[in-house]
Amino acid sequence: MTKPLKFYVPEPEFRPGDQPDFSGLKLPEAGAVARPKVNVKAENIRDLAYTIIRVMTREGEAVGDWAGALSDDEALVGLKNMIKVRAYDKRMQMAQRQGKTSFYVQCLGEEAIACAFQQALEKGDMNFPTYRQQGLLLSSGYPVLDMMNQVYSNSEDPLRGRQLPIMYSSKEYGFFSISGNLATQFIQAVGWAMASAIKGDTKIAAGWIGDGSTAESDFHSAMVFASTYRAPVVLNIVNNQWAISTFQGIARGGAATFAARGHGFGIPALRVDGNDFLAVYAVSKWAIERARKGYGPTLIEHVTYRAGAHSTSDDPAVYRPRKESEEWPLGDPIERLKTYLIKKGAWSEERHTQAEAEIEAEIVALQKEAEKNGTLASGQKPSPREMFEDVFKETPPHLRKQRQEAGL
Amino acid sequence: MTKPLKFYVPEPEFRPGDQPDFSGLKLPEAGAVARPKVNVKAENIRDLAYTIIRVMTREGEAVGDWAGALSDDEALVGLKNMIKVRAYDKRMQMAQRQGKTSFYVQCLGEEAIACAFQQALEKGDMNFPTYRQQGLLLSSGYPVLDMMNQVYSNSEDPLRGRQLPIMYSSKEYGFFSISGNLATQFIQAVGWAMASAIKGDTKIAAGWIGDGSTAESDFHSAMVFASTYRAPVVLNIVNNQWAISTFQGIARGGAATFAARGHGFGIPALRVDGNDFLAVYAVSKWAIERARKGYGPTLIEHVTYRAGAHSTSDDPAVYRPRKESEEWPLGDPIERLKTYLIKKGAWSEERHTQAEAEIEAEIVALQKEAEKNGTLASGQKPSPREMFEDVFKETPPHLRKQRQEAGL
Amino acid sequence: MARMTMIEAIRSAQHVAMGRDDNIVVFGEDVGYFGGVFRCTQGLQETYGPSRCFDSPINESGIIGAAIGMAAYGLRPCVEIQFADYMYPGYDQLSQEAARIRYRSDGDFTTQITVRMPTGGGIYGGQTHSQSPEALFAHVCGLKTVIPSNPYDAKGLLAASIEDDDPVIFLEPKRLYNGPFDGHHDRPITSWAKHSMGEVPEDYYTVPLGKAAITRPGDEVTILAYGTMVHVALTAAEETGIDAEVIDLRTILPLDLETIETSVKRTGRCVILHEATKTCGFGAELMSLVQETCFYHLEAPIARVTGWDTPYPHAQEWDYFPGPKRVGAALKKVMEG
Amino acid sequence: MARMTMIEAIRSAQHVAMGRDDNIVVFGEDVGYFGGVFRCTQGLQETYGPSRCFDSPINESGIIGAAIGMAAYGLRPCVEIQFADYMYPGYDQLSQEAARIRYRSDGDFTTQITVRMPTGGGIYGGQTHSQSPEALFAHVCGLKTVIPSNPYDAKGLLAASIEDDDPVIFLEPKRLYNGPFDGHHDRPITSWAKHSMGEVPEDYYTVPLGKAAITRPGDEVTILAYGTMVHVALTAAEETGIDAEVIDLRTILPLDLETIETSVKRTGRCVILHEATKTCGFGAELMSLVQETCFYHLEAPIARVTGWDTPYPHAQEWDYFPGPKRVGAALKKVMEG
Ligand SMILES: Cc1ncc(C[n+]2csc(CCOP(=O)(O)OP(=O)(O)O)c2C)c(N)n1
Ligand SMILES: Cc1ncc(C[n+]2csc(CCOP(=O)(O)OP(=O)(O)O)c2C)c(N)n1
Ligand SMILES: [Mg+2]
Ligand SMILES: [Mg+2]
Repeated sequence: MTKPLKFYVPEPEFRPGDQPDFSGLKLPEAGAVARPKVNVKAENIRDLAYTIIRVMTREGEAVGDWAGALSDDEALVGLKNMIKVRAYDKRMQMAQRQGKTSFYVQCLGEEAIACAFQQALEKGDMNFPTYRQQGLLLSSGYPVLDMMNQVYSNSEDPLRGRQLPIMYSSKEYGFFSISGNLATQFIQAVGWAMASAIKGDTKIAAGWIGDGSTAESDFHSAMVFASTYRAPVVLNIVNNQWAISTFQGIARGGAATFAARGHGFGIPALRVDGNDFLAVYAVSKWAIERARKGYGPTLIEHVTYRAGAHSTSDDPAVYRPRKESEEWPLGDPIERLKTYLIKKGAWSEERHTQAEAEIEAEIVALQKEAEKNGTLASGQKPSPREMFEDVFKETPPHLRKQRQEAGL
Repeated sequence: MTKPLKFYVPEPEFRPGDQPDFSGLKLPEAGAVARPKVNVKAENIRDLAYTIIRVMTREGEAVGDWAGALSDDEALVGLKNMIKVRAYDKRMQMAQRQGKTSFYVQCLGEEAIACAFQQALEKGDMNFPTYRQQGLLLSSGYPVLDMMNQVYSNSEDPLRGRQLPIMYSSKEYGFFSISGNLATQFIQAVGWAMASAIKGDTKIAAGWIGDGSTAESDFHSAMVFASTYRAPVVLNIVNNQWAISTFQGIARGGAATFAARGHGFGIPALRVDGNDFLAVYAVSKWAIERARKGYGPTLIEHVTYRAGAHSTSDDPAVYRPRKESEEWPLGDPIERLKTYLIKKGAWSEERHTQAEAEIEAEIVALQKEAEKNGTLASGQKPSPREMFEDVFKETPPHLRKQRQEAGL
Repeated sequence: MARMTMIEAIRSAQHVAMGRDDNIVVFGEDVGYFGGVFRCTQGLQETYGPSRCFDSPINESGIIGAAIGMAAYGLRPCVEIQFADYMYPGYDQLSQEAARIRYRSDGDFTTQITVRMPTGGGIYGGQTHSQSPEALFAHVCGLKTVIPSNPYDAKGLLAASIEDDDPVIFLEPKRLYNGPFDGHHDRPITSWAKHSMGEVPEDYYTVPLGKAAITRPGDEVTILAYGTMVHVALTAAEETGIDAEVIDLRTILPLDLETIETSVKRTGRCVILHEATKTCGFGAELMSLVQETCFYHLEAPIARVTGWDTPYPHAQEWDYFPGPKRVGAALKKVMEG
Repeated sequence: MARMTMIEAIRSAQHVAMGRDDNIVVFGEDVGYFGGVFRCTQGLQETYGPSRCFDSPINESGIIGAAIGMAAYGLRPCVEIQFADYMYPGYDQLSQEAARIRYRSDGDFTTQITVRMPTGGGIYGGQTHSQSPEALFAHVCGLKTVIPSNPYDAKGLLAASIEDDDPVIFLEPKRLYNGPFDGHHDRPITSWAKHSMGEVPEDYYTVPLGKAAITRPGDEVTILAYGTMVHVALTAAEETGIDAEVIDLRTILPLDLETIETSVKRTGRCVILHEATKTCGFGAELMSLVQETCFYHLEAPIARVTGWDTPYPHAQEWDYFPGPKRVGAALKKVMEG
């Protein structure tokens, strides 16, 4: 007699009430993973999908093949960018709590990923981000004031109030319009990269996706197209362990890692410590160079932890232990880069405290300026007329009629 | 200066006018691949996705671990099933040419796959097939007459003329309704298997997909769900080298094989010589047992060649060398099983010729009978009233009204 | 009898149904341990275990596709799509598979699934958390589509949907989850606790699919509405003082045309409301049906008040939403016509 | 001037366009070496190389998604979906991405793509090779939808679509590929070689989007049709002897309402045709627009003749297809009304 089948549903290790304990998590030592040549064949680095590339030791030393990609000055730029992202998030999160906007999404704990990646890109390259890559925009020099105006949906909102607060868009700064529909951007990134190759350009594209969203079908579309046409694209998975309340095991299933998804497509896949700014930079630079030199796509899994709530709409204490974030072993990306720079003598606690204060003051000043243009709750707003613009290049008769009917 | 990027589009090795030459294709010897235990971990048999499991030697001997799964009597059943499928295809293809139906799809050269697989299944298991798995139905004992009635869309058509000729459906015979929309059935198979596990049943499901269709997004849905819930399902990729006019490299991209797609999901993946009946049976049996014992999903890539046109709507001579099929090194599945059985002394050329004649006669007789019920071109047809049935369980008022309006 | 919000009523419907029939399974994004982003499945996993209520990967095609396979096996899945705006990746499975399998197989395989999804605007959700895609379900034959306007109906209609042997799309107007909404976003929020339709039996009952409700009887004009717009219709009737008959369609397919026809033939006037974009919205079908069946009774052109043919904007949400002012203006115009 | 089938005209449009603008790329399933299952892209790869015309993986979401990315870069992709019935897996990318990117980015990113797909029945294609999903494009704002009825228009409209800076859905009535079709499937097939609209200039020209054509002027009743149904309308007018004005909409969005309004106000009667299922079809929108704009001019109820609300069946194809008999009956009824 055959035994009855059983239904299996993966569960996270810890739920509220449990004492999170990550001592079972095997973390390779910093410097343990060798750096292959950028033209390596995917099949020769399959092991890189099952490890974690790390550069900084606990003591703040940069070790191994992947170290040395950034000068101290460049690392300092990265540190300040991360501080800026965190300060920005803090103020905007607070503004949402104060009712000045409808919705906000932080990237607390994940700052290194977008900031380091953007620093490795060149002008003219194009990101296809999700809602948690504000670090790309903030590191690219995009005006913070414009971001705030959009968060407030005020009269100076560059997207005229049409989009959700955090759904930025800027062609000039290489930041494709964020979509609410998960994963759609991943294949779009591949299409952009194909276009660059078709035109014989030298620009590359970068796609971004969360761990949970890799389950979406457009992840597959992107992998298939990138693989087939060897598109010059870097495909980034930000594995922050959670998709709203759902732990990464539901999307990952029986695979050991998300990076392993690359193997079925012959796409080289690397896993990197996403809280190690130097490692993220080095791996990103490697993949970007690979793409630009015509060796095709790379899949990067950035291993990190979503230290905050999913968005301002949920309370993580309902689905995971309150302390899980603290126990998470990869530490805080800002603290880690700071320790490294101090150890090198390029930075100090005092300068750090001062930098934090300066950046916060700068953000607060900009916020005041932005609020002069209004917030969602009060003051000037984009004209309702804007609602009818840009549905098409030229407003067709039926929309003109509707605009009239609306008295606008 | 960075060099300009180049756009890469994979091309098949041979196009009309070329002399096809497959001597570069590395085929492992029969018996070369070891048979793991059915509860093996996916990560321990990754090599099985990059080889080809073969049982029969060129001389018709069954060798290696995977041999011996079928008795001679069982193999003979398989042989006759394959002969039946080919005879059926031949007659129906001809009927289409004669204008007796609108459309037909052969599985010429691929008969071993569905026939062997069906033989390895148990009553109550459920297939979610594509349009090229008539072998499943024909090997399951489903009445050939019913299939013909459907191909003819005649008065006895079990699907009342609603479906395209070859889109069979039979719950009793474990054959899920074929869809025109590629790949949708793959995730449905996984859902069926999940249900079986939820209910503590012992039945398993099998999904079927073509090489080209693995590019569809529902391939991904199926892999994700199968991986996450360890569903008791066998996921079959029939790699017959072509998707209409498109060679398999367009769907496969930079991956070495389609089977490798399993690795990113921790799903064990095996590649098998799809024209080797004994190998297909042994590998199918292995995967089916694995599923039924609760060890979860398996991905099988059946390597074969589409010897005929895609369907009655295309002429392959326009996009591939006329001789490619003959040059394809895996041979004909019927010939190969016949050679094996003759070598074993269980069969002879004479009995084979006789069996072919008998089966053809049987098919021709059934065809005559079917034609008595009409064909698409002439004779009785399903009532137009049938058009309005089964849209819903009970016909709602608006459809009743439309039926009236149609005078039915 | 208890007081329930629409969320609680939806939860209760699933809870009661699962207790009666263990072929019912619930899955979707975040619906398991967490109980859903709107908390509509809270407690189900705790009561019925993770085999009956579980989290799914974020793949809407996978959710619907797996549900179809389960239904083919014999289960009765009730799945959640987190927002109606996110059903598009599953639209192929819904419109070409779920809706067609009975037909394709001559009734041999069936798709008794319910697909729940929050719909509509009013929570500053922007263009991807505010859509009303009901017309996209009505146009492809083989799907039933239900849209409740209050907790009592929500529970009874959901129970009936789950029991139904055809695929049912169950659209939940998210703006009504916590209270009726009169269409004035700038006025204090009322709660279901104070509304008669917030009284919901804790036990099993059904409200049949395909039957409209006359929410407000009236003589001068017929208003056809569903979901959130039913409440806006009531507000507009009150504010204009026009004696409108408000019909809450409840099920848009199959449609209760009889109730509509009877009413319009009596009033001779008709205004149709929905939040979805205008062109090819379900209002177009309603207007056509009324035109076809009541032409010789009409005393004025039928009017539609709908969302504009633009994406649902964020900051201009209340300029987009067809509120009592626009509905009132249409009522007046139709009365003059 | 050459004689062309609609297939040749479509090929020619792409050929000429690609020669004028090297940002135009063509891809899709089987469109490269083979030239497409209906041969509409034959010769393009040979002329312009595999970087400009190439086979894609079988993934409609991927095809549209990649085209969107390319458009964001600055290219002008013209992609083929093998059958309109197979656009559903790409519907999310079409309706939520292509249609929204200009709006979302305040015009910073644009989606100048053309998506060609064969549409409609009449070739015994069964439920998945016969569909007419135009209403699904018209309902979601941000897409333009074009449906030619003859080779001349097909070439000119396709050229205009490719040049257009918004996403355009280009539906090709497959029953018209090789010849005009009078709606009588049991009569000999005629070819475009014998039809005046089969005369097609080999060089560049455009037919503007958003403009209807009056294919047959008439006084008694206005018939609104597009694609295959234009020819059925002509047959029905001839067979009934009713002096119908046949308007070929050509573009259904943006719609040429002016031409429609002018005609219906003059004739006072209107019959609307399409092959798609009835409920929420584009006919519902047309009927609503005519009702809204011409109410006081109507002498009879507007009528619709459409596909039934069932899947397109295989054997009963000609019972499903709204042929001249049904159209004629509607014409007579509207004349009596
Ligand atoms: C198509 C679609 N389905 C569902 C959602 C709702 N949703 C928004 S964010 C989210 C979780 C995504 O998790 P992950 O990809 O891990 O990204 P993270 O939020 O962790 O950065 C879900 C389910 C959506 N936006 N789009
Ligand atoms: C969603 C969808 N897209 C496109 C098609 C058209 N189509 C039918 S069969 C086919 C090729 C499939 O090739 P493959 O999966 O290799 O199967 P094979 O025909 O070789 O058995 C295509 C593109 C379809 N039926 N459905
Ligand atoms: Mg995440
Ligand atoms: Mg194939």
